[in-house]
Amino acid sequence: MSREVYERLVEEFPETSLEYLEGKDPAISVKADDLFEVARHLKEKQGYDYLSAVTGVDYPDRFEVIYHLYSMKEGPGPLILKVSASKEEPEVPSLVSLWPGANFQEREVYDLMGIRFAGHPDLKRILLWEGYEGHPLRKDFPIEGYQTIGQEESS
Amino acid sequence: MPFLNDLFVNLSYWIHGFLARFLPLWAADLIMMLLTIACLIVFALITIMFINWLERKVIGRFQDRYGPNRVGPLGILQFVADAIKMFTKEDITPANADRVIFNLAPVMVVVPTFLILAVLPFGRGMVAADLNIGFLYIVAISSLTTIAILLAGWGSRNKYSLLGGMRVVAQMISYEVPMVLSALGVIMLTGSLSLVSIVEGQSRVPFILLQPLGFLIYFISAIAEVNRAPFDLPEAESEIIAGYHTEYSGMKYAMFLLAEYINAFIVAAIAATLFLGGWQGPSLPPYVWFFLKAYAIYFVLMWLRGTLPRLRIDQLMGLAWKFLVPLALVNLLVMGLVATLTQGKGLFPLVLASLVANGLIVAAVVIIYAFAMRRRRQVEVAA
Amino acid sequence: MTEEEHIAEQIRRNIIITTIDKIYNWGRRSSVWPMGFGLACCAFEMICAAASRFDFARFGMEMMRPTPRQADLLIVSGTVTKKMAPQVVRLYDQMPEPKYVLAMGACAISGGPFKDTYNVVNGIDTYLPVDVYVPGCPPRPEALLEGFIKLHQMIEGQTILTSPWYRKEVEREMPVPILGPRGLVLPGEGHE
Amino acid sequence: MQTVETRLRTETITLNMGPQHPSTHGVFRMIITLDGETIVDLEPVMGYLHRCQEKIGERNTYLQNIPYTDRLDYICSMSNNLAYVMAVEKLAQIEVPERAEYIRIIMVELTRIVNHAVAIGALLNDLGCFFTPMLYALEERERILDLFEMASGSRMMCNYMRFGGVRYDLPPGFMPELKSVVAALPAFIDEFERLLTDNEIMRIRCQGVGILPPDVAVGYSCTGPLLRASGVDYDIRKVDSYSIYDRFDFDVPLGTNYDVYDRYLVRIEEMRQSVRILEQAIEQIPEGEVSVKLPRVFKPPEGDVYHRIESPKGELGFYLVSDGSTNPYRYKIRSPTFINLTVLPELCKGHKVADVVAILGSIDIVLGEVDR
Amino acid sequence: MLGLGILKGLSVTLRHFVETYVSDLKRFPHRYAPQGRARRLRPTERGIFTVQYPEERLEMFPRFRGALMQLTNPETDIPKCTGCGICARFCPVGVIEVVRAEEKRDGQYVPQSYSWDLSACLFCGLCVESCPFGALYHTPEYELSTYGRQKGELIYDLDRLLAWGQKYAPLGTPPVEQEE
Repeated sequence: MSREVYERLVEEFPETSLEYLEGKDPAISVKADDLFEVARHLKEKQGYDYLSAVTGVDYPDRFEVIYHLYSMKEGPGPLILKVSASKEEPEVPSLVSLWPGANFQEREVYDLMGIRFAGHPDLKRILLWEGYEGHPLRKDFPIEGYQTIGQEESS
Repeated sequence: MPFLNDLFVNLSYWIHGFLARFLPLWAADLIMMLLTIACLIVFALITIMFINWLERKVIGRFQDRYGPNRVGPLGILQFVADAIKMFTKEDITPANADRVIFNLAPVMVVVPTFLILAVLPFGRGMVAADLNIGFLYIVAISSLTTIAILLAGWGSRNKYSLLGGMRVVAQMISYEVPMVLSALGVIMLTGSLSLVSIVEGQSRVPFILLQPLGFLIYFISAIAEVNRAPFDLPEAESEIIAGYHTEYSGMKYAMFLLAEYINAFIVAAIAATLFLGGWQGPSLPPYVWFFLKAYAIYFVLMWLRGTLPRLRIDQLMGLAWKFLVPLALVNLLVMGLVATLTQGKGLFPLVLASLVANGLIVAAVVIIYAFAMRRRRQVEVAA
Repeated sequence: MTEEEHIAEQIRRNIIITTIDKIYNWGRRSSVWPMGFGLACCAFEMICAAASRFDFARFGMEMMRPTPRQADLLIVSGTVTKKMAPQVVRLYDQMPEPKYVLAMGACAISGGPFKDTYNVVNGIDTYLPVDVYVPGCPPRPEALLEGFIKLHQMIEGQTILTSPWYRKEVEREMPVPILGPRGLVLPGEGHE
Repeated sequence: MQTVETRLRTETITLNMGPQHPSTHGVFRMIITLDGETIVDLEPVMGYLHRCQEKIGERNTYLQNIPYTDRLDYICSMSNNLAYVMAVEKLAQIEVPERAEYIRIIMVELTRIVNHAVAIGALLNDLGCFFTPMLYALEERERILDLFEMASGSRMMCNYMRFGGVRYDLPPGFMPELKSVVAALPAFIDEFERLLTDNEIMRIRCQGVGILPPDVAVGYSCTGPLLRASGVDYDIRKVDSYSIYDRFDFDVPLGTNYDVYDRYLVRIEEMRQSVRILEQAIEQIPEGEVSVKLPRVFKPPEGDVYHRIESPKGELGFYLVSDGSTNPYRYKIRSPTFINLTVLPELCKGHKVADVVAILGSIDIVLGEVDR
Repeated sequence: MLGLGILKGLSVTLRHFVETYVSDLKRFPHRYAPQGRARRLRPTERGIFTVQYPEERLEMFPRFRGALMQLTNPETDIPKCTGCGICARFCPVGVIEVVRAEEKRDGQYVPQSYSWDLSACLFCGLCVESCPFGALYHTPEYELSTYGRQKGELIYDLDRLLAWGQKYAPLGTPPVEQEE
């Protein structure tokens, strides 16, 4: 199902470099800067009106943001968009203007993974408190967090 | 068993006679008055102990569980334990609370409750003060609690209490109007405000048979007056934590609890006096009849509390002003008409006429309601 | 005051004290009002303990008061995260004296399954004096009831003479931790 | 419900329905700006129960994660297990025997009934009933929890499902007990309806409150009863027809005027449909194996997979990235209630304080799953 | 119409109210007998649903995951546990610490010390599932509350687990097997 979508996308955006990744759940990898165009096209033209999940993954060489899109009318089969961002300055355009449901999910990915979303209405931490330093889900972050005085005595 | 009937009255005469032997007359009267006051206050404390226990057992039974049954035999001493704990609790006055108002409010809530007890006719001749403006006195005193609860809401400088206080003002004032109007129907039939004469007026037929609609309106607005069951917005636990008594702890909270439960019992007692014929009853002594009827109505109060959800504040107002007040006015008008038409023709035509009148009012309400619903549905379809 | 008189006087005084103690503790034991405050899964087992099958209203604890002012037992039922710890300690401070804390469930006792992670406090006894520990994840409602019975026995063992809350100089106010950049910091040794 | 601009200069107060509030279903906080009793703005604050589940997921092996999924949405632990276990089975291509599939469906549908009964009970608590409907719902839940305890060993945290089936077979006394409980369920649901559906006070409080039109619901990625009450026919059991849901016939209830009352009706109807599924599953359950022998040190192949199921609260999905080792490289939980809450500020504007409580009750959130 | 729905709701609660008294009378002798055997109400039974905990205790199912116990081999009276530590590795929170004794007791390894930290345990049963020697099982014991935690009241050592083993499975067969 996502094969034909990929074909139509390539016709629509000849100059962008789209890639089709095989695997249990086939995905389409998109560059960060033309993600917004592709997403708007998918939403308006191809009827992908439901954004199910926004996930951030911390690979050794890059950050990756994965979007799972579904169309409620046509039916099953997620369309998966994978966008990679650089390790030092992870920045991905925000899709809140297309799907308002992505608001909290993007804030959570920013809060736990540290990937900024350009154009997000109020990009703040959602699960941890404001003054917290560090993004816990990165591989270099220890699971116990940084020890503070209250923490050491008790454990 | 005539002896049992007015046991307490004979007792008071005997004490008065005993005192009059070696005290001047005025001193004996003074002591008698103090004695009745003390007896009323003791009666109030015993009632609250019994009601609190009864309420928790009955609501427990509604929910398929036992109420407190481990404290005394069947949990009787539950409120004694609560009282001991509450009196020995630390008394907190929040730092930024308005100290004077905060501490004054619980006292001001309890005082009117005890004042109303003076006028209730517990049995034949067993009334502390037989005022001839009995019902007016009750209405006047019960509106004092509004100010007291507003003081509590404002004094504790807490947003939730403030909301609770505002709600109490809106609710109690707008529910006094239908309460008084529906009670007027009864007073019109007896011709006097004094509760004792109202009860005597019902010796042949209780007023509930004459004015079932009047009773319904009175009952609904009385529940709202006491912040109970579907109208307990001022201390809505699920919305504004504990409403006006959020900041109160220990003894002060015990006062609020005392006032709340005794107010509920008094409202049930007044409803029994006005509409079910207070202590009128065939064989049992009068005071037993009074308590039977009062606790029957109190059971309905508990029943509503265990079942019904709460109204929203604007629906509450709408119910009072758009539904209860007009209905009470119509009921007053029709009852006045019926009373004058069957002036001297004895009992049977009066009962017949009032039942027919009530039937007509109810039919009118149903027709208007159905018409309004159809009209609303058309508007919705059109929109 | 010879020896015998002193002893006799002590005995007489004790008799008075013990009777007062007995009534005082009986009153407090049989009307412990828990605070309607739940954190996580253990809170749901607490609601089940209040529900019809294991009804703890039988012990006189029916009035689950939502405000800390009218509660005397703080049941810490669930995981105390670092973001929630200041609120829990402030609630404890707002409760009027003779107050008790019952740590319900592995998370409240020692952080449980989420022990040693960046956002969970390793047990509420880092910040609050805990009276009874009820282990389990979540403990069965009956285990919670057994915890209550243990708490009642403990209350019965207390006397007015040695109770800390009537002393003037005993400060039972727990310091409220502050959310620092790395985790919770007690106001005392805030090293930022 | 627009607010009339009055010349009277009124100040708005900000009210803190804080982490400790009787009707926020746990430690969820809403900062509400009030004008009198009407709500001008609402900002949800979460994270008070963030228990680092995803970081722990990366530290644990695949098997050790199963008890942690029970603690996500602690009211329906069986459906959390199912979502995680099916994701790993899709990753490692494990075949599940027939009888295990039927046992799983029976357990998940029982959980759905428990969840909807408790959700309605909690909604009525917030509307003001003095715990009575909640205690009737909990009574029914106790009977179903006895079944879970008989089969899996623990009332709430079942930890019953394994990759390739279930931990052990149903005990001998289970089927007759299940039949009698399922036979008694319709009577319970009818009684619940008699108590609540035509109750005028409940109707006034719930009808026309918190209206969520279909396109806004889809835009805000709402799922579950919240979405179906807005008239969108999207039930993942029908759309993906995962596991053996295609063998049962049940229909998906939809709402007509998208308000809190419709969410209540949709949940009641879904409970009846679950009873229908249970009856069919009890007849068709075959005999046979219930689990597949897996190596003690279980290493799924490399790759990433996303699997979602229709949990009672909405679309619960697990996104796993495996690098071939015993621990998942990335363990992401797509939590339905966390995303359903995005629409809360939109729904509550212009309503009263009492309505916010009703709307939050109708969205039916559980903080273990919201904050993960 | 106005009021009928409320009356229907009220009738439901009244029915519950009356049924509690009916069920009390029907089961009068049993309900208040000192050792009233509380049993789980049949789904169709109505009325009082309460199990009065300290006096009446619900009887646990064989598979109930309560506190842990160590079994001993009835013939040779040696604990079945060999201190291999697989259960410690399978525990997601790491609450079990096992140290294996050097010298074997007549040909079988024996744990020198075994500690189970109750305060952080999940009661998830992964350790019981993973034990290859069938030494570790659950007991129906759930009353474990204590007053203190500092002096190790919540950390159970080997002999306490063995004592429970004797109590709940004297012949070496735990409740789970008895049921099959």
